[in-house]
Amino acid sequence: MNSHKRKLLTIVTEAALESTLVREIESLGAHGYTITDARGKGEHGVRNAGWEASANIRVEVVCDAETAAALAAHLREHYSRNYAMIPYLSDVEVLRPEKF
Amino acid sequence: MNSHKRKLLTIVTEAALESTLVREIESLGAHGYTITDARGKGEHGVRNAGWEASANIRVEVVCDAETAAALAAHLREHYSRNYAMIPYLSDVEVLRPEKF
Amino acid sequence: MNSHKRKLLTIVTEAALESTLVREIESLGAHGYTITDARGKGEHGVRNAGWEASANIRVEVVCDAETAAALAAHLREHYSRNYAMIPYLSDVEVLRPEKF
Amino acid sequence: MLDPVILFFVLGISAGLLRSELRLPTAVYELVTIVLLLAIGLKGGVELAKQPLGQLLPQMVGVVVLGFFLTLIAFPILRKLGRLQRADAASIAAHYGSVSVGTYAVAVAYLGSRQVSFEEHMPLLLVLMEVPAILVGIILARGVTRSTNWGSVMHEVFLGKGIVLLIGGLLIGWAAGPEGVTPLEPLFVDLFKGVLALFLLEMGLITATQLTGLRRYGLFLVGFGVAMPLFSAVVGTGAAYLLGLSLGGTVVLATLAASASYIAVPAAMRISVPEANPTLSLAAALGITFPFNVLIGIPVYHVMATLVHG
Amino acid sequence: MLDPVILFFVLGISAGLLRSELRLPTAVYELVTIVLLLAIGLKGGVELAKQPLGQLLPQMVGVVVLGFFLTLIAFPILRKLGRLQRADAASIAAHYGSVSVGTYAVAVAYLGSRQVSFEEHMPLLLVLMEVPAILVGIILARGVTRSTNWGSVMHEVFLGKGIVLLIGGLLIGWAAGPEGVTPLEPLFVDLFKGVLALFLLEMGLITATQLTGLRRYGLFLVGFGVAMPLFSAVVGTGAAYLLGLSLGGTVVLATLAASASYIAVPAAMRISVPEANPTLSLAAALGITFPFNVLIGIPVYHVMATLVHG
Amino acid sequence: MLDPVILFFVLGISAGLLRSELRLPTAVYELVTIVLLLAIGLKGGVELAKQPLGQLLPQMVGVVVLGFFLTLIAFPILRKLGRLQRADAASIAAHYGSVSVGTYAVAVAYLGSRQVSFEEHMPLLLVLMEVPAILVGIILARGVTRSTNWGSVMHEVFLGKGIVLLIGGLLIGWAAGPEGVTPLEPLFVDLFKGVLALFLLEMGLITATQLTGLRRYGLFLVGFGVAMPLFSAVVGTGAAYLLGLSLGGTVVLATLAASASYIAVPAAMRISVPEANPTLSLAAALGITFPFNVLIGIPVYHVMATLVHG
Ligand SMILES: Nc1ncnc2c1ncn2[C@@H]1O[C@H](COP(=O)(O)O)[C@@H](O)[C@H]1O
Ligand SMILES: Nc1ncnc2c1ncn2[C@@H]1O[C@H](COP(=O)(O)O)[C@@H](O)[C@H]1O
Ligand SMILES: Nc1ncnc2c1ncn2[C@@H]1O[C@H](COP(=O)(O)O)[C@@H](O)[C@H]1O
Ligand code: NA
Ligand code: NA
Ligand code: NA
Repeated sequence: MNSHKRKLLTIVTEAALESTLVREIESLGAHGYTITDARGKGEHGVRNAGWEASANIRVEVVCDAETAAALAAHLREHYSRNYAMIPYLSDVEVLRPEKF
Repeated sequence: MNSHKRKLLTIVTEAALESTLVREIESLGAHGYTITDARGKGEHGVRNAGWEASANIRVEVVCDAETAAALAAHLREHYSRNYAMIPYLSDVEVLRPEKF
Repeated sequence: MNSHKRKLLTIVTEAALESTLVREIESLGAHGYTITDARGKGEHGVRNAGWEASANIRVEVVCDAETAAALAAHLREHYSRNYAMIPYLSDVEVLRPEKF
Repeated sequence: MLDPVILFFVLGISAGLLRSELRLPTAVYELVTIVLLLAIGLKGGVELAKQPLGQLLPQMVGVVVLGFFLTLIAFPILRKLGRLQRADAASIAAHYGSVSVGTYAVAVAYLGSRQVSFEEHMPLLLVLMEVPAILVGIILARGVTRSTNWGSVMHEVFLGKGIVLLIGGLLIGWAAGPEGVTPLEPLFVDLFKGVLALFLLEMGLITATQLTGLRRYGLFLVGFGVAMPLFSAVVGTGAAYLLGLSLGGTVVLATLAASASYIAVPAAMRISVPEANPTLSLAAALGITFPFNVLIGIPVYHVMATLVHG
Repeated sequence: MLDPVILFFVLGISAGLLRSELRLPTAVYELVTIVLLLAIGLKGGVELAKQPLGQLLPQMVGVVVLGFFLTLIAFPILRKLGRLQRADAASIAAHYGSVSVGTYAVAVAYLGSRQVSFEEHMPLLLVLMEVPAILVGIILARGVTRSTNWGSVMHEVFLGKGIVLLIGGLLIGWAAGPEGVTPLEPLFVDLFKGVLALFLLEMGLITATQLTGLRRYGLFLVGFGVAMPLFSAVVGTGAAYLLGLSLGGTVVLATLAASASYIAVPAAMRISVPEANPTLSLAAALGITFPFNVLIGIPVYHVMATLVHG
Repeated sequence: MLDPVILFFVLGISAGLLRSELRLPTAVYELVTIVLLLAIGLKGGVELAKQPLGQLLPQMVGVVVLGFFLTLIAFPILRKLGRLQRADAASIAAHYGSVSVGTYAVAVAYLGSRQVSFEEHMPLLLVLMEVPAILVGIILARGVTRSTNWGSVMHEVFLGKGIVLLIGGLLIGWAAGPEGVTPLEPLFVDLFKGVLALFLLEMGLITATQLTGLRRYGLFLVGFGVAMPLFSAVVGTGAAYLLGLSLGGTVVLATLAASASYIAVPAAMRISVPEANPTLSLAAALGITFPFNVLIGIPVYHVMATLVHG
């Protein structure tokens, strides 16, 4: 199996940001994303998803290191101060590198 | 903490494949799997989960490297051409290695 | 991008444990957690989420290595024998280390 | 002939056993459960508003004793005859000493379509019967000496979804009275049977998954899952007689006694007696006893009650 | 004037095209679908209880033949005129040879509000028309020689959610008969139009997403999505005439013929003919044909049936 | 005596404060909200069909002015007395200048069970009152000079779920008229109170979580959350008088003025004024003002209206 290193950027944040984020992820060069509904707790308190204003989403983007860095920088600049959000990166191997 | 290296194979794909995939994951030697509902976008367009034909699932399998390789090869052979699917691998440490 | 290594502890377990686990995660020093609903199969059979007793949750905690080790030890001691549960660890980079 | 709501249960079991793709979303199952629990509570509460609670005291004490008794009978049978581990025997005994709201709802529908009336305050007795078995089960599993966090047990028991909705419904019905509840009837009364049909469809699908689990645990559980409700129904019929219940009330109490919990008790046992294997108790309660009661038991208890009230 | 349920469809499309935040949770869409499917099945089943099945045999055979015929007509058109790949042509043909339950429900509501009666056993014909096209589609795509796992195809076809609920509803309605079903009517009859409104709201939102997908696939699909239902409706009207259906029954059969499946067939094709691009068939069936039938087609088929029955 | 629907709210708050396991799935909350919004819209739309829109113009202008006015009054109070940051003050002011559909529904139920009639076109005024406060809030927070993407603000405001369903319902009701809507009544009229009960149960659970959030933000917010609706209700009552509304209409307009938005405004503020802390505004609107209006406010506004109309 010849596999290829990529980055996985995971973002947990407020559901209200979904449509904006999705647009930005694409415009910064990622080729796709995956979203699941989530709940949780962090600096901004309990977000327990009972209703819209308190719902989280968990966004995953597999991409190359530069795109990941660009996305992370963008998130830090635009969202880190005012929104409940944590982004984190990890290493993954993908099988069809041309997709990412 | 004495921990043990395993592989985590994550597969994001069409919900319609769930029952088939689950059977194959088991028959290829994995001891378990975890599934969450997801939506997303990739080569095959937006899959926004509003209804069945457009729903994604996110499948996770923790297993040893050989099983992961076998699963990845199987997916590439059977699904990569005709289905919306991305598989990727990462390294994890498990606490009770006998389970995986 | 100056990033910082942390651990990501993922726990897949019975939904019935949610409120207990959440309390313990916080008391053992983690600063947050993210939960998604899940289904799956493992040693304890199929847990397919159709109704409460059979639902799983997937809990993620980003924290430093010591907290992760403490949490993992706690889980092994209290839950590994009697509950459907798998915990696993991976390495992640976070952008704002002060949060974790 | 089978009630149409029962046919939905049969449809669910059949679809499940045939491995159909049919599945109800969890949210739908929860909505349907919430509506049923509130509807049952409201109905009982409205009735309570009409009569002095003191008058019901003998019945209230009676069913609590019944709950204790059935749990204590089931335990040694499971331990000795079934050779089950202490924790498993205690947990299963608690399931059978407690009650199933779904089975109750089917009995109500059964009597309704046969125009047999029954004491409308039954939901109160239902609530009272849910709890004692849980406490006995925990003590049987852990002994009184070993430290149990009774505070969190009580929290688990009384603040679980089922009890909160039943008691909440009872109190609202009681406070609002018959007229107050009228505008709520299109949802909680008129739709009751339709919602029950959806509920039983899902219960059938769940039962089917439990049936496959059963194979692994052998004949004893199957036998227990049929014999115990029959025995409990006899005891329940006797208790109903002693408490002076009507024919319909006797059928309902026998059904409650015969039914095995699959909501409140599993949740409480999972937290308080974690060493008990939940697969065993759910396979028996859902895989055997629920379908037995729904398909065969209730008409049998009807016959039993008719004989006693002859 | 447009039926109010249709206005919900228009609302959904408009909200979708304007990129509103409005979205129905998947669980709500599924609940609404389940209720509609069961309601349609029950209604047909009750009617079947009233008449000997044998008498319906000609109609049953007739609609199966109709399903085969329409699929076989659509395939060469798609292949030759549309220059589509073999798998894509076969899959789209199967969608159009089969039927759409949502479109059927709109036709029922349409006739209901115009007090036009129709043969109440139509749900039986609906079920029978769902399946043949799938089998033809698979054979067209893969040939008879290439190994197809027909067991799993049959499983996929007959145990898919839609068919199980329709057939289940039919059987329950048939077993319970008119009186048995009465207590279920508040949910399955009285709420039918309201639930249909919610369903069409969501269908509008889904249709809007398909419309954007359409742009990529050019004019041929748009033309096919309008011309094929018109042609099918003519064939369906003729078939209804031959089978001796009433005016209302003719409208319903024409609508069934004109409708394109978007539940059963897509699911079956995805598993059995994976090389067919699902975006093509869904864009045509949901983006063009569903709105065409709902907004324009059904009244047109009504006119056609009136001419024939003139 | 409390309306039974209010008792469901009390049940929800109690269960939440006692940390019960009771929780409604998000999908159920959304279904219930969707049905309420459509029901309110439809009702108002049917009424609009009966009267020339021009005649309503004074009222329409009046409530828009009212929305502007209340926001502009609230802002300096929050800024000066509460010493809140500019963005927070602007955001909270927008919440209180706008309206809460849930509170409106409770007022409708309240008047209904007391057989007090009111102008049925109120849903139109409700929609008109939702928007102005949002625009004012954004300008107060950011000034007119700083670049605001008004296109996306307008999109956020007018295409949010709540407004689309209300306006959609209004238009459908208006187009379909009284007879057209009749077949939809079992869902949108008969079930209204039952659905409202489920909604209030969930609102109680949500309110309970907000109450714990409140502790951190001290007495000022609590005082504001009670005083502001009382003041707004007085202004609203005055406005109703000037606009010539009936007794019932006066109660409804006072309630609308007194209510604080927790759907449309939070969503718009989150995107347009991200530096405002949403915990503050939701704690006040949901933790204080919603329960205050529902439990105490509406009867008080009824008394106020009776005095004015005396
Ligand atoms: N340490 C953590 N581990 C996992 N998830 C977290 C952590 N901290 C925050 N989150 C998630 O990120 C969301 C926003 O975080 P925050 O901005 O810290 O409130 C929370 O609601 C959680 O779902
Ligand atoms: N770069 C990506 N990062 C994260 N998820 C992706 C990515 N590409 C595709 N996906 C997910 O995988 C599904 C199928 O991908 P595709 O086969 O590319 O259409 C999509 O619907 C997404 O949910
Ligand atoms: N090998 C595995 N890979 C991924 N998830 C697993 C695995 N084994 C177990 N799980 C998940 O963990 C839950 C509990 O596992 P168990 O204790 O083995 O029954 C299962 O229901 C699955 O959701
Ligand atoms: Na019992
Ligand atoms: Na067709
Ligand atoms: Na207001």
